[in-house]
Amino acid sequence: MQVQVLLFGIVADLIGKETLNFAIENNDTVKNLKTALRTKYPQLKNYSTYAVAVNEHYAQDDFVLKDRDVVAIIPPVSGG
Amino acid sequence: MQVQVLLFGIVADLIGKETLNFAIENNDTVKNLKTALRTKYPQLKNYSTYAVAVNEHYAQDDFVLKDRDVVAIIPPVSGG
Amino acid sequence: MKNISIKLTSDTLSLQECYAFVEDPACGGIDVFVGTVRNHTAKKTVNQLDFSAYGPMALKEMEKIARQALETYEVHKIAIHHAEGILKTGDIPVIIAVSAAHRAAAFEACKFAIDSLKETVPIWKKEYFEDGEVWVNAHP
Amino acid sequence: MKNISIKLTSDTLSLQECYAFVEDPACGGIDVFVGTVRNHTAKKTVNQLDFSAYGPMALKEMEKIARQALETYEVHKIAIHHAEGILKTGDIPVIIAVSAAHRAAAFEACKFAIDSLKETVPIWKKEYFEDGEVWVNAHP
Repeated sequence: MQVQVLLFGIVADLIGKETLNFAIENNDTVKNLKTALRTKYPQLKNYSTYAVAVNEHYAQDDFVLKDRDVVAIIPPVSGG
Repeated sequence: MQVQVLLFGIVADLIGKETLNFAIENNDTVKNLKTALRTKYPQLKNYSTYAVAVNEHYAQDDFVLKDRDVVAIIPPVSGG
Repeated sequence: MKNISIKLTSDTLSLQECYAFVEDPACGGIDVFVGTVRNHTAKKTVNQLDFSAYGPMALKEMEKIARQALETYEVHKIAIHHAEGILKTGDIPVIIAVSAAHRAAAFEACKFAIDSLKETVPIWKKEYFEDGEVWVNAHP
Repeated sequence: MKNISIKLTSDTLSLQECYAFVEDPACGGIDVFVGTVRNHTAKKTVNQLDFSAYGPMALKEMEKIARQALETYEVHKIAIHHAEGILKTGDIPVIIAVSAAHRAAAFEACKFAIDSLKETVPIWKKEYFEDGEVWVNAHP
């Protein structure tokens, strides 16, 4: 399975990209994905305060991902 | 001594005038003036919820009037 | 006072004018309250309102409220504009605009100003219905 | 939804447009919050801000806030407009306008909407100083 990962704000800067394609296992959760991202991009290790949205809705750590989900990494927002 | 009395809103309607010249005694207070007004204009008898301003500042019942003071009868305001 | 704009006028009030007055490079938020004439009150249809004021005192009281807002809250500038005369549905009797570095103060000061205005500023409105007219608040 | 106006745009936001959208014959009060770009933050001079958004989700979250405001408070209409791209001092990143029969609800709903927007809507700003740039809130 594969998900698309969208990066914003400081996380996009840290990783140097705005989108990634990321392979996941069946029944992988948001939490698994976060761990995998931290492993692949060590520059995220000191940065764990981001939220995650799946298909444009906020999702908790236990949310189970499906193939082709669009996962957005949402650093603390600062609109307004 | 004499004061000018300005009438607004419902009080102007009840009395049928917008200004009055009113004779007062030395050391008359706002309270004395209110009593005198009620005596002269019985239509005010059931209407006692107004505030009073002297020379464009709110004044309490014990405020002592001077000759030529401008006294405004201020029914409950409804601006805004 | 250059941080305060007070107006009592029979001209149409301008949202843009109030906004432009309070806008300031140091401010991060502006709260604007606009009073508008409703087409009904309680159960009756309102055709128009007539606002009358004790002009000189109304201006003093509005200025007093503005000064108090600047003293009490962390705000930069405040505009309090009020209309006189006949207004119809959708017309604007009052605009209050407040600028501040941070939004909480702008909200609080704006609310304080309109609440105070409705308590102390000597302005009265008469509501005209199909079948008559009444001074608002006259018998509270 | 005809009681809700949501916008995320790189055009200049319009106070008059937001006001006109929420204005309604049944409303007696309109509260408008306008965010403005300050010329400084903490101790530094800000030259410009760059707002970026996760557009489709930002629109959904703004709409969610608007619906929640209409459900929670006695308000008629709400507009939430946000700007994208480079803004300079005095420019307007956000306008929120709310109309209601009574003013207290308008104030509360407007405050709720801007507070919520700053918590949940995926929009980020980068501040540019003389000597560098920083993502605001990035390390809360």
